[in-house]
Amino acid sequence: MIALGRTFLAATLVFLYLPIAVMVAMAFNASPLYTLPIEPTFHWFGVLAENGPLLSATYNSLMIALATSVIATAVGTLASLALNRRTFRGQSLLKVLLLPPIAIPWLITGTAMLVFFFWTGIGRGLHAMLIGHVALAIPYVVLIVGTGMQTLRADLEEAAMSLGSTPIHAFFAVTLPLLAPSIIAALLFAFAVSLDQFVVSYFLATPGVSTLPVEIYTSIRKGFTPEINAISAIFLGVSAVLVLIFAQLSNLGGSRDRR
Amino acid sequence: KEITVLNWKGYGTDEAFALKAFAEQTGITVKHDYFNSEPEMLTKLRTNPGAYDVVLINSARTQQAQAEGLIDPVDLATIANAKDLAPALKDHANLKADGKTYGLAWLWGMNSLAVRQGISADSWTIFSDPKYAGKLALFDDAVTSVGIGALLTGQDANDPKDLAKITEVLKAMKPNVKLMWSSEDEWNKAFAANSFDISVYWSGAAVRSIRQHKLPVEFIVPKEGAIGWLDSLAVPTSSTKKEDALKFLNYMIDPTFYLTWAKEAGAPASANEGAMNKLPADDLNRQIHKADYLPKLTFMAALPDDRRQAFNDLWEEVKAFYAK
Amino acid sequence: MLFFSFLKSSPVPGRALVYTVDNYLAFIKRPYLFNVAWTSIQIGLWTTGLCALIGLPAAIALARATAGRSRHILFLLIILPFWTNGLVRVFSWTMVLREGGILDYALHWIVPAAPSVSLLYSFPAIIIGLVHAYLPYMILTCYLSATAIEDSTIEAARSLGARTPVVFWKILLPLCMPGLISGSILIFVPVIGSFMEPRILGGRIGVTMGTVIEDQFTAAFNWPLGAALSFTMLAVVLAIFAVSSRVLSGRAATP
Amino acid sequence: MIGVEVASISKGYGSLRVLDKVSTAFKAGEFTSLLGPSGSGKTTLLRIIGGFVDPDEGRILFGGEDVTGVALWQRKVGMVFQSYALFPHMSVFDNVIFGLNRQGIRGEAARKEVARVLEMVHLTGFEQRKPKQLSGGQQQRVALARAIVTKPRVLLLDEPLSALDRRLRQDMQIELRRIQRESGLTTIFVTHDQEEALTLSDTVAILDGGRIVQEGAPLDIYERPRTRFAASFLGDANFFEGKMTGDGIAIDGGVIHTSDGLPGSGSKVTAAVRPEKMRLLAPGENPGGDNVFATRIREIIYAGAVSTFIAEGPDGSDIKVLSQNREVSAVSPGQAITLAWSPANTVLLQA
Amino acid sequence: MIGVEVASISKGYGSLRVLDKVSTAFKAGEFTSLLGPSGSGKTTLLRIIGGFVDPDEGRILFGGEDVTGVALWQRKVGMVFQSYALFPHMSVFDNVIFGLNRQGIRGEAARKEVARVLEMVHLTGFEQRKPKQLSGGQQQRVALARAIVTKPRVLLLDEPLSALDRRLRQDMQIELRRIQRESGLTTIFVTHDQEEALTLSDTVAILDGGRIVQEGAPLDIYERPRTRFAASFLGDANFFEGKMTGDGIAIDGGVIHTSDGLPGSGSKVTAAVRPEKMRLLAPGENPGGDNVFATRIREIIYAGAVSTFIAEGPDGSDIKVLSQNREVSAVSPGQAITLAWSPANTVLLQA
Ligand SMILES: Nc1ncnc2c1ncn2[C@@H]1O[C@H](COP(=O)(O)OP(=O)(O)OP(=O)(O)O)[C@@H](O)[C@H]1O
Ligand SMILES: Nc1ncnc2c1ncn2[C@@H]1O[C@H](COP(=O)(O)OP(=O)(O)OP(=O)(O)O)[C@@H](O)[C@H]1O
Ligand SMILES: [Mg+2]
Ligand SMILES: [Mg+2]
Repeated sequence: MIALGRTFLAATLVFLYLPIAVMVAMAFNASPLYTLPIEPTFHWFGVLAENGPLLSATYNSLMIALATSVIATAVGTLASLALNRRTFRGQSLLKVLLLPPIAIPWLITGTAMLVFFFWTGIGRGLHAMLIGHVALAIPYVVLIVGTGMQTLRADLEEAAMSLGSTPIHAFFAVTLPLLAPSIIAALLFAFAVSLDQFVVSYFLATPGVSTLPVEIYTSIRKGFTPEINAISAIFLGVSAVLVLIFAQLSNLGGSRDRR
Repeated sequence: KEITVLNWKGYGTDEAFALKAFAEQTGITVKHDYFNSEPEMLTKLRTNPGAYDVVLINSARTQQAQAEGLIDPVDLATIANAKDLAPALKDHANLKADGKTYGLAWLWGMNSLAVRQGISADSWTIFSDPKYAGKLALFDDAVTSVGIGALLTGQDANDPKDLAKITEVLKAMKPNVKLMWSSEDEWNKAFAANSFDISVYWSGAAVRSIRQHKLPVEFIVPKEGAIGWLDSLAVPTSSTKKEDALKFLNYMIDPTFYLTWAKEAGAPASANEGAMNKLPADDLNRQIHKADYLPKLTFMAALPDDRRQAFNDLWEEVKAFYAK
Repeated sequence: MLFFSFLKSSPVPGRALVYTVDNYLAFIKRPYLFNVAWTSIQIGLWTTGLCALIGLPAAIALARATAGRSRHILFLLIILPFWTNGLVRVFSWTMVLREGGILDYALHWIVPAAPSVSLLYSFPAIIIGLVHAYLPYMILTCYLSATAIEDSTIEAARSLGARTPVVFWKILLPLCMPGLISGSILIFVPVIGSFMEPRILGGRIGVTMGTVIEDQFTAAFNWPLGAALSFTMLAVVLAIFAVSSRVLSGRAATP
Repeated sequence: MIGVEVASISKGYGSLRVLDKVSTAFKAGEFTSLLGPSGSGKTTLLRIIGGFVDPDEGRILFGGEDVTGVALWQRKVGMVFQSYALFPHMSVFDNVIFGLNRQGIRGEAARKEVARVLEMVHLTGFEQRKPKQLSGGQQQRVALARAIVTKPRVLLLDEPLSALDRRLRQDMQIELRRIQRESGLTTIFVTHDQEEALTLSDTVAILDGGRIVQEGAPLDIYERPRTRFAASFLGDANFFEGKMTGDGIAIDGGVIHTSDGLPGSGSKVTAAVRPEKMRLLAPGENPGGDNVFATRIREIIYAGAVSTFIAEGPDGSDIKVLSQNREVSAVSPGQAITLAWSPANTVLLQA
Repeated sequence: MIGVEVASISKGYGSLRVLDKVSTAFKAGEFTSLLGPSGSGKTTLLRIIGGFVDPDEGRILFGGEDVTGVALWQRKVGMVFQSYALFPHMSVFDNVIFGLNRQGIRGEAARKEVARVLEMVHLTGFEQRKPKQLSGGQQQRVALARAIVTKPRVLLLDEPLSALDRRLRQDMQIELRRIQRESGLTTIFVTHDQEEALTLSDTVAILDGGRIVQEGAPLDIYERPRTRFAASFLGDANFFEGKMTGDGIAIDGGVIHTSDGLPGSGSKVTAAVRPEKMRLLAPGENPGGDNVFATRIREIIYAGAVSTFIAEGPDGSDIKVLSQNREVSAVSPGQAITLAWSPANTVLLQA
């Protein structure tokens, strides 16, 4: 059964990485039209190195994604706690309200935000982008952390409180560490959501400030060149290395370790 | 000094060489913001007063922008290069409102027929020719598609009276339709992969496909005619640097700029006859944007809201029919 | 947005706002939308179903067949593809799926005589693209549920004579239900409104509620109608979840 | 030293009424054992006192002060959960030091305290283990250590020794008793072990069907059970049902004398006699003033220090006779015997 | 009827050696109790026999057939887990019927079986509850019902009655014993309750430090413990250390006689005497051939049916004397007394 499971996992990974491999391969292909067979070249990396706006957009994306994932995870975790542990009026309404940001295409949400921020005077800019990204990422966090929370035993918090923990301390000392795998997962997803978020950045960025997805989507009308693949490949490579280092150092979700 | 331009990405105004040259000439640096669809452009103008100094507007939208008070009239007399503008374009009806010209005619192009080399065609009827089953790519755009339908049924592409008939001819294409493209990039990739042989395409993009990607494309204006469009550059009412903006407008129809742009990157046709004439006679761009096509074109004109909605509904319905 | 949906036309400064409920009558006035909606729901169901079919076993395998460091690495590897641009991923899929693409190539390499395959511009292509884009959500949420299952629960089942399939159906599946449900929400809901994958991978098939709504916003500049359609869609989605959670809650673990 | 008082506490789950207006006082500094059948609401009562669940009605008083609405973490109760509820992500050491840190005790002082209680529960050397790496009994001892290290005002123990072997259990009992005496801790102790309850407690309370049916000092409650339930629940008992006659209780096969005050003649009564109070008369032995009952041995159950003889009762039921295994017994199943017991040990029950 | 044999099983966690070449045979159709201190490896041994963990070395034989590599679900063992391990998402009914369904028993037949065992564990009416809605003892009974309903070949019980009150426990013991006798089930039973072990078992095995230190019939093992550990772990014992002299063991304060075979004179020996074997000599009573020891009472511990007198031992340690509470005892702490016990009850221990 274990062997079967591992094989299945491997097959799943192959599926997940199939287009990613193509993407990386195309970064080394001379043809910008993704034609086969591949003519190997480093051309696009050179082009990339000279493309200042693209690089700075990538930097912006990363920074916003980092900030978003941290803020959204913090807020979302607390919201999830409130939704799953306490009962209060309007709770189910709140739960339902989580869905629209996921359900409504981003385009619409983006437009709405643009108009909303315009009317309320928040305006555009990095702060507006951040607010927008966080707003979009929170439902994901709430759902993911909520899943983890449902599997948590309630008596542990009780035990902590009987030992003198305030609910807040009990949360940090007991609930949070046990939720760590969920929270880390939520963080990684919030990061992904923000990183790939186009519409909101696009509507809310001030001219001259751009993010990677904005660069990609706006250039699609004419055609994006494999520099995009190149930067994605570099980005993936770097994250993969970081991930490995992180996994080596940390003990992510270690409390659930068996054997 | 700095001005901000609102445009499609990669559409002339942001060519690095041009910005450099312009800055050297005038000391003005140019920043960009981009839009992805025309309504979006209007939205951006509305919600960011003061942010933009130059905006690219498809002349079909000029009157709408003007009616909302988003753009200023342009005094062509103050733009040196404007003297050589093609007369038909310079004062095109689309740009006019209460007697003033609300934008500088900049570029024009066609949405017409593109086929794989070796296929000969001179009529839009090829779109429903059973020989090309599953070989057709349509442009996912209501105005263009309705326009083709209008041409096929002999109606005015800007104001067809018999929408039902158009629906019918478009639906008849179903067996041929393979995909609906929405970007040049997608078109190129799919064409390169032999996913289709026949399509509607943009004239400027066709130039780039042939010249840069060496794709075997043949661009044809069929006997029924084609859809033409005229892009203009305008100055938003809210701009605070209108003088600098006008300088930029002037530069954008400068023949030297156009020459480099058209040759290096590939551009649609310039509204400036002077600029067009500078291109070598056998230049691909000139080949495709033949001046004698102009009469065969129906230029996209301003559409009232309800008609635009009708077009859109029609196109959605046709697409839904394709998908069934 | 809700406010928009009751407007007659998009809000433009200087134009009076006219309120109407017409936008909500869109379905009645445009019967073809029923077909589109049905396609969207089918896409949603297929995608969610396949994600569950792949994601749940993968999550269980991850939670139970791996341990320690390798598990952490695998876990992160599953999320990593998500850190690339969605559009680029979709275009990469076109590479894989089209005639003469990677899949075709690989097939011919294995079976030279095979007819050429082209999945691109078809319903399966849309599904493949969407499953790829949303699978990690399912794996993740199910994984969170799966790690919480006590070893002894499974041991107990085994000692009572349960073979692997029974353990899966009777123990793992119900206990992973919370994860399966949140995963399904995270997938079904956005998939119904997706437009990128259907457009690029589906060819002429790719007309969904997502693309229709997008068109209202970009091409037609009819925000009110787009918003109304979105809300109608949302209502349908909520209704589906209300019904299915009734059905599921009967079987789901009550934590 | 504060006492705990519960005043007409009720609690139900759905239609099930688990506690039904329970009122009692756990005296300050006393050690009270709570006994009752499985599912009788012992855990529920403890959880209500600790503040883990709210009662449907009634009040809880700590030292006269109403704490019904007071939050859990302010009640300063120590609790050993029936399910242990150890923090799975913390080591044994961290589990135990948790409560000390909450009280602001840190550093060397806290470490010393932890070392001391861990030694007390015989877990020195296990500091760095995670709960999952411990045996059941070890986990239970961590739970105990964690609850007592904070020196709470009230100690609630929900079967805290159930997973321990007898020796360890005795050690823990002695420690618990010592701590409780030294710090005058009001302790409520749920146990299923009768001997434990009788040995350790100042007071024993018996819970049944959501009510406290009897409470009192161990000797009282054991020697003078009021009801049939109390008699048979705490310790074993043989019951004789009969009618009152002038000089005793008429049963099938004779008359039983009792030194209890007699109700009116003719009324139906039940008398209880504990197995250890009965003895087997040696052949020809004079019973003196004792009750006698002639019967036969059905079975002998050996239990180490003692054996139980099962004899045939008047209505065919079993009579149990406890016998200390000082010497190997000479009787064997099937043998006819005569039982004898003192009228003083014949307890008349209510109803 | 198949027996279970374990052959030099070892198991370690990290550097900790939990089981150290344990070899023993659990005879077919016998009821064996496994006793041992907390953490001695009882659960681990049970889990290895059941196939839940693999031993580091050694083999498991079921009826002579090697099952070491055989998958869990093919071993047909029934197990009651110390932690119950109920299926949290299933009702009581579904938990119990699970194993039957696995055996292909469905429909009415299965339902009847479930109803029967639920009645046996006194849980009729609880069918539709989820485990979370049950008290500790109720959960434990569901675990028991789930394990026995399938009529396994081998029944492994890890403290299956620890959360039950005495009455319920006795009922369950009787049921277990009946089932086991009727179906000749080989049963291995871990318990901390001595009486339970001695009463129920055909064989008792004592585990300590990863090894089985003694096994045998209850009477044998209780009356003739081989080591000091065995003597004190199973039941209580008083130890006397001294040197062999010609006629007995010389201790502080006298000589103790024993009827055990005597090792060479002059060697150091330890003798054990169980508390219930000792009696208090009445003033002027003749001890006959018994050992006597004059001392004083330190404490009296009342435990209902019996009391324990704690007296002062030769080296200052405690001597425990068990006394059945037939009548209220006349002695009191501080009183000088003389203890007497038979030489036959003075057990010489190895080492
Ligand atoms: N996963 C583990 N990792 C490390 N040590 C373990 C693990 N499981 C058990 N142990 C250790 O192995 C020893 C034996 O454990 P086991 O559970 O077999 O004891 P036990 O005899 O059942 O005790 P108890 O009566 O307390 O249940 C204990 O000292 C325990 O701490
Ligand atoms: N969450 C719940 N929902 C429904 N019934 C419950 C719930 N918790 C407990 N009960 C019921 O309440 C009754 C009392 O439970 P409680 O845990 O207090 O019993 P207990 O005296 O501690 O028993 P035990 O000795 O078996 O632990 C039981 O019949 C139990 O089934
Ligand atoms: Mg309980
Ligand atoms: Mg154990």
